Amino acid sequence: MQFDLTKPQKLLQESARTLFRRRCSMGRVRELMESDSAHDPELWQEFVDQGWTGLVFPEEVDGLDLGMVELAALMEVMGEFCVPGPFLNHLSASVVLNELRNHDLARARLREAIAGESRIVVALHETESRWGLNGVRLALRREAGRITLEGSKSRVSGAVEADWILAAVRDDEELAVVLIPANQEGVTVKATPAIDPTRPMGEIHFDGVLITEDHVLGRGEAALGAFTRWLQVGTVMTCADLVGGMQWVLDATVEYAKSREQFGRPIGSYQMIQEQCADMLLWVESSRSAAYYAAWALDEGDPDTGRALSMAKAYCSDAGREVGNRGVQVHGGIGFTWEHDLHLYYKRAKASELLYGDATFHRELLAKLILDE
Amino acid sequence: MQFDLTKPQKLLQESARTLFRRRCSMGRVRELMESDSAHDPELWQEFVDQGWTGLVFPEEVDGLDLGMVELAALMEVMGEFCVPGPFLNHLSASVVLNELRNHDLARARLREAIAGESRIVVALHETESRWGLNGVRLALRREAGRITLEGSKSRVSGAVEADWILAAVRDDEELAVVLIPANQEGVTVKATPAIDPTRPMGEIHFDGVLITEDHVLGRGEAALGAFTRWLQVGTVMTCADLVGGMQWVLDATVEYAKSREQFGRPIGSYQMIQEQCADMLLWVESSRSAAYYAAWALDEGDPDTGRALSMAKAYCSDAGREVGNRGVQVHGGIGFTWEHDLHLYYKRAKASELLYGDATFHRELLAKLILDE
Amino acid sequence: MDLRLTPGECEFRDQFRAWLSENLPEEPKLEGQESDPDYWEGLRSWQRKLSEGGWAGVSWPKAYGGRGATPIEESIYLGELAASKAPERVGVIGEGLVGPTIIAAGTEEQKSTFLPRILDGSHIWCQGFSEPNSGSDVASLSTKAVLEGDEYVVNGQKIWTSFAQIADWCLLLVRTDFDAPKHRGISCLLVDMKSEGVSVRPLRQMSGDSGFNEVFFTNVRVPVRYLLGELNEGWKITITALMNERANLGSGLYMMFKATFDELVLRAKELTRDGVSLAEDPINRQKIAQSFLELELFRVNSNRALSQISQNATPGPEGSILKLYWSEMNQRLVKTAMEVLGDEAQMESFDHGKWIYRYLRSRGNTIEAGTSEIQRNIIAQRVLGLARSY
Amino acid sequence: MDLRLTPGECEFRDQFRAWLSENLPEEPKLEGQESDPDYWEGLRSWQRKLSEGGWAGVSWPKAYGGRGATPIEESIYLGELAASKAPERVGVIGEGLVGPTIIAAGTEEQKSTFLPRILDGSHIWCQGFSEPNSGSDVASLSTKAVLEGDEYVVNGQKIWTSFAQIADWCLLLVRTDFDAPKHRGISCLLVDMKSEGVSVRPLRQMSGDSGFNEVFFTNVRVPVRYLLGELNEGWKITITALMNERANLGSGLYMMFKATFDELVLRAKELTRDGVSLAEDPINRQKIAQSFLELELFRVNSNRALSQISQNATPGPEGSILKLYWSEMNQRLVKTAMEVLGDEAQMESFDHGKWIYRYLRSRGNTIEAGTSEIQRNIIAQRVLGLARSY
Repeated sequence: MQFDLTKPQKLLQESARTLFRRRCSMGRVRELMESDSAHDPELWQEFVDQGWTGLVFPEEVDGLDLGMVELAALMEVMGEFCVPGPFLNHLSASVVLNELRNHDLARARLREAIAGESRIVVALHETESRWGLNGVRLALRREAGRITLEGSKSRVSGAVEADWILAAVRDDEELAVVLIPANQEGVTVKATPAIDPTRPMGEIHFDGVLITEDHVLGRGEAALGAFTRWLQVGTVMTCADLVGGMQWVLDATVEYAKSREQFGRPIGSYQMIQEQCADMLLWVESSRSAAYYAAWALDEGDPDTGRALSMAKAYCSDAGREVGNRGVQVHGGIGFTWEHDLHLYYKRAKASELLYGDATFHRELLAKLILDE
Repeated sequence: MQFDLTKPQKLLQESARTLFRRRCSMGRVRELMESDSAHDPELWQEFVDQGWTGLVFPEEVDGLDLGMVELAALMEVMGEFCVPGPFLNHLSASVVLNELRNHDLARARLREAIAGESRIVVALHETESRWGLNGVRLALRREAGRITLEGSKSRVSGAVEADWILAAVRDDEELAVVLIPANQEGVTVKATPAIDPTRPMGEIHFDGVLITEDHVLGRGEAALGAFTRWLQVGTVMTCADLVGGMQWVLDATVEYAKSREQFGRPIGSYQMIQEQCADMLLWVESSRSAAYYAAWALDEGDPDTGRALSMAKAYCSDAGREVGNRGVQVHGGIGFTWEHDLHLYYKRAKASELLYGDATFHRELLAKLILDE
Repeated sequence: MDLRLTPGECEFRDQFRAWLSENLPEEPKLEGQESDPDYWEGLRSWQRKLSEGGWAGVSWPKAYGGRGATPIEESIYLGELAASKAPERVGVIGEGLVGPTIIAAGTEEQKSTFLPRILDGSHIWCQGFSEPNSGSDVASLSTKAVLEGDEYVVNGQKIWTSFAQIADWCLLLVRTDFDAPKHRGISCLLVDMKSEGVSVRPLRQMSGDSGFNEVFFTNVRVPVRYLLGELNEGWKITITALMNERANLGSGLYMMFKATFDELVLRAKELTRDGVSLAEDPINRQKIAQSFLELELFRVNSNRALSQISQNATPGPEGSILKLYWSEMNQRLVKTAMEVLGDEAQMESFDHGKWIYRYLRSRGNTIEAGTSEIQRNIIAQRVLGLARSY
Repeated sequence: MDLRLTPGECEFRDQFRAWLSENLPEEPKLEGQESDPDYWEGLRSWQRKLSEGGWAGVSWPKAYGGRGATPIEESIYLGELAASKAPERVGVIGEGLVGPTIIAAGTEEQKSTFLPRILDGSHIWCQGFSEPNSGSDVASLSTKAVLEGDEYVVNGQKIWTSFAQIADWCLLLVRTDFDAPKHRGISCLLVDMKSEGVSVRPLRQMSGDSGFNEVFFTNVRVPVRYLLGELNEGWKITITALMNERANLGSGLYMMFKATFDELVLRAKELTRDGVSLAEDPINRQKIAQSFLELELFRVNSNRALSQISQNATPGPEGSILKLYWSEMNQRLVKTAMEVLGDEAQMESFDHGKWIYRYLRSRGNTIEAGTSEIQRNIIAQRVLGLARSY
């Protein structure tokens, strides 16, 4: 049993840190988050050059064929630097294509996605639906030999500037994956600003959009399998991103507690501050354990994968919020200012809390596994 | 607006304290709690002499005709001294008789109860039923002109040594109150020890017990009204008892934190200890506000009574437990010993947490009032 | 114990209600457009209106233009203001803090100069206490004032100063004795914000808006007649004022939190998830009920504290208990709202981003006006009598 | 990263499992009847059996009769013991604390005298560290030892001493230099519990049982050859031993908590309220799921810590993080159990009062073996590098 990252995994993290130190300073993050998509084409090209867009995909589609642990390791660093833009959603969406890569169109789009030529997004959510696939009601209309789509998807993280949309729809009651070019007639993508400006949300409207049969990449079991894998990979990525963010908050907070003096000594020497920092450490380290355990289990196809994923997401969601709360509290007034970078991490953690299902959602999934079998 | 206790209310508390200091030392509490009923006939007689058994009942039945605030004030002191025995249950059971006092038998029993000649208990709970009146399934059997009762009531606080049982039963689907002498043929009362030895529980079996028509004191609306009042008064009494207990725990803890030294100074000078004590104070004082507000509202027939009661019970239940937890923690090892009196309060609070419904139960009652109207 | 209002308190409430119903501005709640001068002019005119109606400085003695209201009446006043969604009182620092301090420690000249102008809204005040390096440890402040002739020359920086961007005057704590123990070398100056050398910089918060400011003092000259109280006695004067202020927040705050709660209930009843109302979800119901009981208990706790303060003329550390209670309660309330309302609550377009704002803003609750750590210290030491922590 | 057991670790586990399946006593888990001498004899004979099979002191070096197991293997060992519901190891203090300390600091005579007898269960050990006035501040201990000829004369009192009522020997911390700073005047003695002047009094806990003892030492004479390590170096010796011990608890504890959790699930599925299964109640489901994830995360956290310890020979403060985690986790777990199971769980007759016992016993978790306050201090100062608090 060996829990540490391997040397290559650590190298992957180090090269990511080097890149972000150079190309993704907090100043740059702040610039990017003012835009609708928070997307930086040059930074994106660096990701592509590093092979990250193909990190977990097979060599046959020019991927690096690495595993979930490597992906988590990379996402942890993205979390540390609060890297803006659609990488998380692009990569998890690529997973859908990869699952369906026997379909020629899917494979072609996957290659493009890996090569950085296009950006992909999964559109699942509809108004007032939960995470999970049960809330999908948007349906293909088949009439007189034509297939059309009419309706909306909302809260699509990474929607703005996506080139391809993978919409979760019903096709004659069955779940289906439909590939739609974002620039097709009848498709409108609107930025819908939300709490986290580093990973902006959008709304997608389909106004009588024409679908050709071969753009229905999969349905039934195949669609279910592809979207389930998307949820799983997205969950791991979100947890790892949260871990990196929490680590940044902890480090910044401890640093501040050491240097800030009140009543003649560093505030970090007060027990009420020490207590908060100690709890933060406990949460960060436990979140890290949970996130990597989930990554490892998913990679291994471990029978505990479902539990490991829900455990990680439920725990990291709560811990991310609480670490942020303590971080702001220990920083006092300065941690409450726009100037300080803390709030960027704080907001991102709050958004991640809901991404791929919140703690309550995942606890109920766990309850099903524990109590209903 | 005036929140303080009046002078007579404070005097009532002081005379109770004087009595308990004299007659109900912790040594005596420990002796009593070794018995099945924790009942002290001599102490009981003092209660009667003080008029406490008739505290809230009208003068026409020889009561003192005082209000819920006085009752709460008295119960707070009972909580402070961890007074053992069936007073809470006897008095709240007497409320049922009082509500039904137009019925001759009820009035007669009420007079006896106030005069201290007999002890009364309400038997509501059945196996695996919740608090509240919906779980009553035990039913009168009417056959060939005879009324009989067959079945059990469990978790009846104060059952042992009760002289009269007020059983909640179904009579042809309607809720009914039946008065049953504890020594009647076919009635068996068994002590069922539980976490709190100061207010022991019992189980009552009815084995073909014959019921005469006039022992059915009320049914339908009348029964519902009487039991509802019983729940309300019991809730106020339990909350006030919790407040008194919490206050004792807080006082003992602060006292200990001042005198116990570690690392060369009183542990109360450490912030981690100060924090726990400060939170305890917050909970105790908020519980006191909540308990007296509920008492006052019930007395006034305030339209907010239902909310005030559930608010008080939900809050005091949680606070009682948490104050106990911090109390033990600050005391350290010594607070974990049998010798120290802390655990008596700790266990009583844990039992009170469930009495008349736990926090979850009362939150759902609140939700009904807030969300379903 | 009687939790009903007394006939006198009822009359007070009814009078104010009647006045409000006739005098409330058409636009009931001015939205915070801080860059718009009209916004501030609106607030000043509201302050004037209150004053003209005799509804400014209600707790001040009648001799100074107040109404001599009891703490309970003051609480009723604040509750009615909040319930009627009246505009913010731009004179709140003048009325709640500066005025009472001048009444207690000011010269006759100071009283006659400042008190009427506080009431009629012509002087808006801010308070200059916190500094970048003196947060919880306010008494370590380093803004200094040196006597030159009949003027103090002030240099230094203040932070977290509400209303500074429009204030006319500032109640400023400065160090005047550099050798004395830190609490003994502080004085209190009344500073004209239009003086040369005063500059104000808005401080943007994580919630995106600018509720606070930084204020810089560079060789600002303050006539000695604007020294408030004795030289080097500034700490004692202001600490008393601060404690007075803290205790007075009850009803107004309650109404604010209640508005949040009521909106949460409204939205929870409207919104669905996969076809089920949020208000029908048993887990949401538990959370909402818990928020409700904590909120109502805040009201009861506040009333109880007011009732105690009414008996003992000087407020004690009850203020710390209430502050600790409401700050953490509000954080739990908005956390619950964010959890119950879920994705919607995180959208800027939903209720104009109000939930995001409330959520972020609430993090400041346990920091501003004395951190929770400081409140717990005060409770442990001043109420429970535990030894000083170090 | 590979969370599977290595082939070597699998082999270790399989070997022990095979041995257990053949050697486990018929009566799988002896119930704690501490007044019954047979109970203790049973435990001693189990210890002998483990030793004969080569399954005592598994982490000790082979040279001293151990098996040289890695931390992960030791954790596997403890997990298998717990999973098989094997009897308590009466020699746990000897194996886990005393033996390693003697190996590190003992004389050859001490090693040859004590080590084999620890392994074969003929010497049961207890540890005499805490005193009534020295709880968290162990180094302030006042039990003293004065040299008279070639014997130390010991006077004082220890508390919270597990196994003292049947122990043969005690690893005792005493003060031998009364002028030195408190950590520098402490020595470590190996004391025969049958010596004249040693008396033991069981300490009843709030849960009703007596897991701990008080031990009184009155003019107890200890030969100088039973001084362990250098004179006045006792603190350093034992603190190292304690840290070693703390880190080793993972798997055994996990299995214990898991047993609680599994029983909770079982009962929740069986019991109903007004006809509805407790396991179907959405609020119970949330609570149970939360307990589950915290429990499983404890296992993952433990494994990760073991994996780290395996790389850095000396365990660091990971032990404090784990201790803090499991102690508070177990308190939440039993709190959840009490809430979910409700009235039943409060009855002595339900599951033989096991839930009451667990609930009350859990309060000790955040006090024993270093309070949560101390653990947080250690984490803040030794892991995060914050300044010493005072």
